[in-house]
Amino acid sequence: PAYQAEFDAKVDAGGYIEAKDWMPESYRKTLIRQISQHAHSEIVGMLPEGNWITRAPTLKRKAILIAKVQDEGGHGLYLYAAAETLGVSRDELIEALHSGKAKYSSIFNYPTLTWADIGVIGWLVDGAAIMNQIPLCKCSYGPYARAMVRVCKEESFHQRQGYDLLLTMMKGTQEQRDMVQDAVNRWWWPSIMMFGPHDKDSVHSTQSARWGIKRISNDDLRQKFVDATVEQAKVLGVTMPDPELKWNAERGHHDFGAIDWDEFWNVVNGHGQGNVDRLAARVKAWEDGAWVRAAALEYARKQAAREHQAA
Amino acid sequence: PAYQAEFDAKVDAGGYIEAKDWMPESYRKTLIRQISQHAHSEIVGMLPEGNWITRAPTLKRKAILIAKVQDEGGHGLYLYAAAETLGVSRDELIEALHSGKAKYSSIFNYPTLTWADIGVIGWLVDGAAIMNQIPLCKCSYGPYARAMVRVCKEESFHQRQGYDLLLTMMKGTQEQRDMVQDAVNRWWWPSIMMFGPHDKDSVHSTQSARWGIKRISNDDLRQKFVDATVEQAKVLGVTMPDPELKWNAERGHHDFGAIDWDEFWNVVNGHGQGNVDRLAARVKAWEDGAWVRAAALEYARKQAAREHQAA
Amino acid sequence: MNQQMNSPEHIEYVTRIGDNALILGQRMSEWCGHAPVLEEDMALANMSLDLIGQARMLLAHAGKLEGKGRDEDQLAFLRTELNYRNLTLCELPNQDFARTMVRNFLFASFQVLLWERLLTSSDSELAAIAAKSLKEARYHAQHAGDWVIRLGDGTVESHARAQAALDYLWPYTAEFFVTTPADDAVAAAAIGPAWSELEAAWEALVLPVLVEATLTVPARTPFKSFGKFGRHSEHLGHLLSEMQYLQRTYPGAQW
Amino acid sequence: MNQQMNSPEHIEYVTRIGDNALILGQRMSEWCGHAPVLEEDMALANMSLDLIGQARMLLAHAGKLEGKGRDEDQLAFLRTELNYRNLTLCELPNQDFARTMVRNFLFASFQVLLWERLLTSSDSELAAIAAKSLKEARYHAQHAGDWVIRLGDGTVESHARAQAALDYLWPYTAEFFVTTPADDAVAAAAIGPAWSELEAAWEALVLPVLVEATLTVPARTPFKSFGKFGRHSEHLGHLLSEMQYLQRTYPGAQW
Repeated sequence: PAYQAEFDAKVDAGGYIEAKDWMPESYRKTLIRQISQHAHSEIVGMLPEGNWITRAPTLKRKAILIAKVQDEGGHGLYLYAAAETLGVSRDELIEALHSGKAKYSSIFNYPTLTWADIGVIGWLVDGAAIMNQIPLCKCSYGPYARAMVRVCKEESFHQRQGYDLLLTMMKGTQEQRDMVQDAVNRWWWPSIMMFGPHDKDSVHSTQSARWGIKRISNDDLRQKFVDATVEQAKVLGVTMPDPELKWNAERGHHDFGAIDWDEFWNVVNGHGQGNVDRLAARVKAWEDGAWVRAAALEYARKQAAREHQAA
Repeated sequence: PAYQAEFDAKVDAGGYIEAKDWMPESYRKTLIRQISQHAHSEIVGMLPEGNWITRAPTLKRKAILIAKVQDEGGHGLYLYAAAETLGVSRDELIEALHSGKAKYSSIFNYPTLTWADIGVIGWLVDGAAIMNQIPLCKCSYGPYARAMVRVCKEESFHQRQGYDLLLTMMKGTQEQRDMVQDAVNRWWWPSIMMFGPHDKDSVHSTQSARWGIKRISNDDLRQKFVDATVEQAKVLGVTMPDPELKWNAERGHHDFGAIDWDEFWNVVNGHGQGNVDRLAARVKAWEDGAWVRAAALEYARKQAAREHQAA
Repeated sequence: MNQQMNSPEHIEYVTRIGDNALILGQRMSEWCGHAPVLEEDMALANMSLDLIGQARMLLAHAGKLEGKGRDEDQLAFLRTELNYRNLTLCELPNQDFARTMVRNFLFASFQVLLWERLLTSSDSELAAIAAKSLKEARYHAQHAGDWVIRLGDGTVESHARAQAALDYLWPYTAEFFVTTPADDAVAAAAIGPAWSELEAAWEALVLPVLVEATLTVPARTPFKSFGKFGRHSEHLGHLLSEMQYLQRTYPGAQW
Repeated sequence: MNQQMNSPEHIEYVTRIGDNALILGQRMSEWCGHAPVLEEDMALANMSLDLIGQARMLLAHAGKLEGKGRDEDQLAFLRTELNYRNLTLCELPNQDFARTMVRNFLFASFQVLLWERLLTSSDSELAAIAAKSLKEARYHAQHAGDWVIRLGDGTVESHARAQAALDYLWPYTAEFFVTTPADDAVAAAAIGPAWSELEAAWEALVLPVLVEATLTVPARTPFKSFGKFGRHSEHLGHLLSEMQYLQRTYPGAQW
């Protein structure tokens, strides 16, 4: 119909669709899935880093870490708000997370085992996230695009802080350097996998590209990330746990080893106790807080009634 | 009547009253109160020391501490069993503890703040307890007397272990010696108060003495404890926090300063958050365990039914 | 800065204010990722950040006053339990959201009054910290006070929890106002008020909110806690074993 | 003792068995004073004592094999998290009594089989430790197995809790039997079995009890934990910060 043509034209011209605009139902659904998954990832992502807040080694690092985790909560908030413009409530989305219906980035199922993990998450995980997210700052859905501009700005800041933490540790004792290398060994492959399946195996990409939700392919983004990160690793003085990783002058890119997709799908599909523990922590927080939310509602109701009576 | 005369004669002759024997109702009540209070003290007393089990500094000390706390649980068990011979159930007694109706030794309301407290509790608190308890090994009620024989033997062992712990710390660093002195400063007066009010203010003593439940007075026991402990403090190299403490050659005993009975009664009467926290911990353990006890009963019922059916 | 400004009492006074912020900031940070709603995750993290920021300024200042070269981290992470000077209230476990919010309200209200008085401290550094921190404390007291009212005047359950929290915490507030030798010296030097001076003003701030929250204020009992004298509850040691872990495990390392 | 007996694989193998006992013993000890009935306070303390006793013998032995002068306490208290070799299962929080008892049952059954095989270890010290520990493990397996049956076949609630515990813990038991290079070397030297050899016997011990307990045994998933390789869960670090506190805070002190 005419609506569809208008929508297509706007998207093709690189314009923004707004909440009040007509949009295809599958576009709406795809966006809700993607935005809420992203929001859930921010919220669940508070847990692995939150695990080290009480043990941060200096007050400055503690403050930086709390601020970072707080920012992630903030990202969750505006992403939920962006999803809500599409006609779904935050409570519905959270319910889908808790029931296991909705997914979140499986990277957050991995445990944070040492303080170096905090730096490596900032450097690699946030680094990979930024690569994934920068194209979304120009995605076709306005509220999402605007949320992503803010998210990306803060993520870059986090990435620099993570890298700075690692630089400090690498200038420290041998034990600290070993800790950093160990963390890189554990997080490198999961970070690489954050870009999702190879393009040939990716389900959603074609339609999403058409809609301007996904402008660059998984493999291209992954390559970009690897190329950028290898240089940073050299400065840092760490080695990636991939003997096949090397510069390919012909391609003008780094080659790297084959990804263990079994591991990827096991983690994505929740065959991991990390997934069980993360969800359990979120559900516990939600259930423990039920009486607080109920109290806030009841107080608001009483207040409204009192004001009504006074009027 | 004849029963009363027989009872009196047996008690006067230093014989033992057994569970099946006739006894005056007030004797039974007094014993239930005293034995259950003692049992409760053992159980609540597991908490302050239990607080350091996970942080014990060596595996040997950890094992000693666990074994000690376990012994206290054991004392609780046979004291409850002794009380049960008087026609009251363990559940009733525990209910009285949890509701605040029954008391326990207020010494266990004080917090254990450093590892030295573990040694000082063994030395001073168990030391005072032993002084109080040795006369009970010959008390007129057989089941109680026999329980106390076992308790006293184990307590002496605990006291030596506590003293040994302190000796090791006193041979250590200045920080360790300071820790011991600080613990002595905090526990000395509460230990002195464990012997209860001065004889002239003691409610229960006269009748209890007549019954052979209380053979030595509070003040005599206290004096004995002070005299013994002062010598041990010298060997250890610590100072009691009492400037008036000194040998009185005329009396053949140590004089000591006035006891702050306000503090004593505040703690005894539960005007302390220590009391609140200890009881809360016991009640929580009991309530958290309700489903376990129910399961054990239900399984036993099912088993009995199955055996009945099979027969 | 004259000689009198570096008295042990002065150092202890500043350390005490810093330790309050440090230990309560640590407790607040435990909520991060576990709050009842996302907005409270943010708010609690924010308050934790404010408190840790205050602790950094105060402990750095205390270290300078002391003049032994100890920086904020050495003071925060390398003392043993008996050397922390925070109020016992600050180290108690968070337990539920009610206890957390009632505590924040009782403590932040106290902080507001303290910072107000410290604006004119003869210790100009402390006065500058007060100027920065007063706004934060006012926000904390407002935020927590709003929740105390909502919980107290909310559902039957939330009222019961808020009342239980108040009953539990109230006895620990007596410690705020216990006189100490350090306070007298500090007050004499116009560095800051003896905390006992703040009691009436604190009650005037706190009681109306508790009344609006339909809560019953417990009677004062003889109970006194002694955290600010270095005699703490059993909770502080556990908090420290976690907080100090990395500094203790890798002595001298830079982070 | 010949040269081969001091191989790194041998040391790692003994350390791993010692760390299992140490870390689970630490977890058990957390129950002390908080169990559902006094008899279980005693029983759990008893098992904790047995395990810590085993840990002492094993770590002392590992230290001797290593030959660097580290004693049981240096090994227990002065390693960092990545150097502990315990099974991940042992470090998981106790949570409720059901999870505690199901874990004890799954682990003690494994220990029974391991000790039986170690009775004939070519490492005579290890064989002696096995002789002492086997009785203890049999008692632990019996005690916990009885509870698993009681809880599984008890009330609706206890059944649900026991099943939830089994569902949660079962994936971690896969790690028991994962092959490791150390195991192969140790088996070749007749020091002890490769743990993968014990899987069938373990299932034969464990499954009948779970069936009697009316519990459903979860299917195996691809999940693997890696504690025995030094890659742990997030729980171990917290356990260590508490356990190591005094040794870390007062380095070199005698206790």
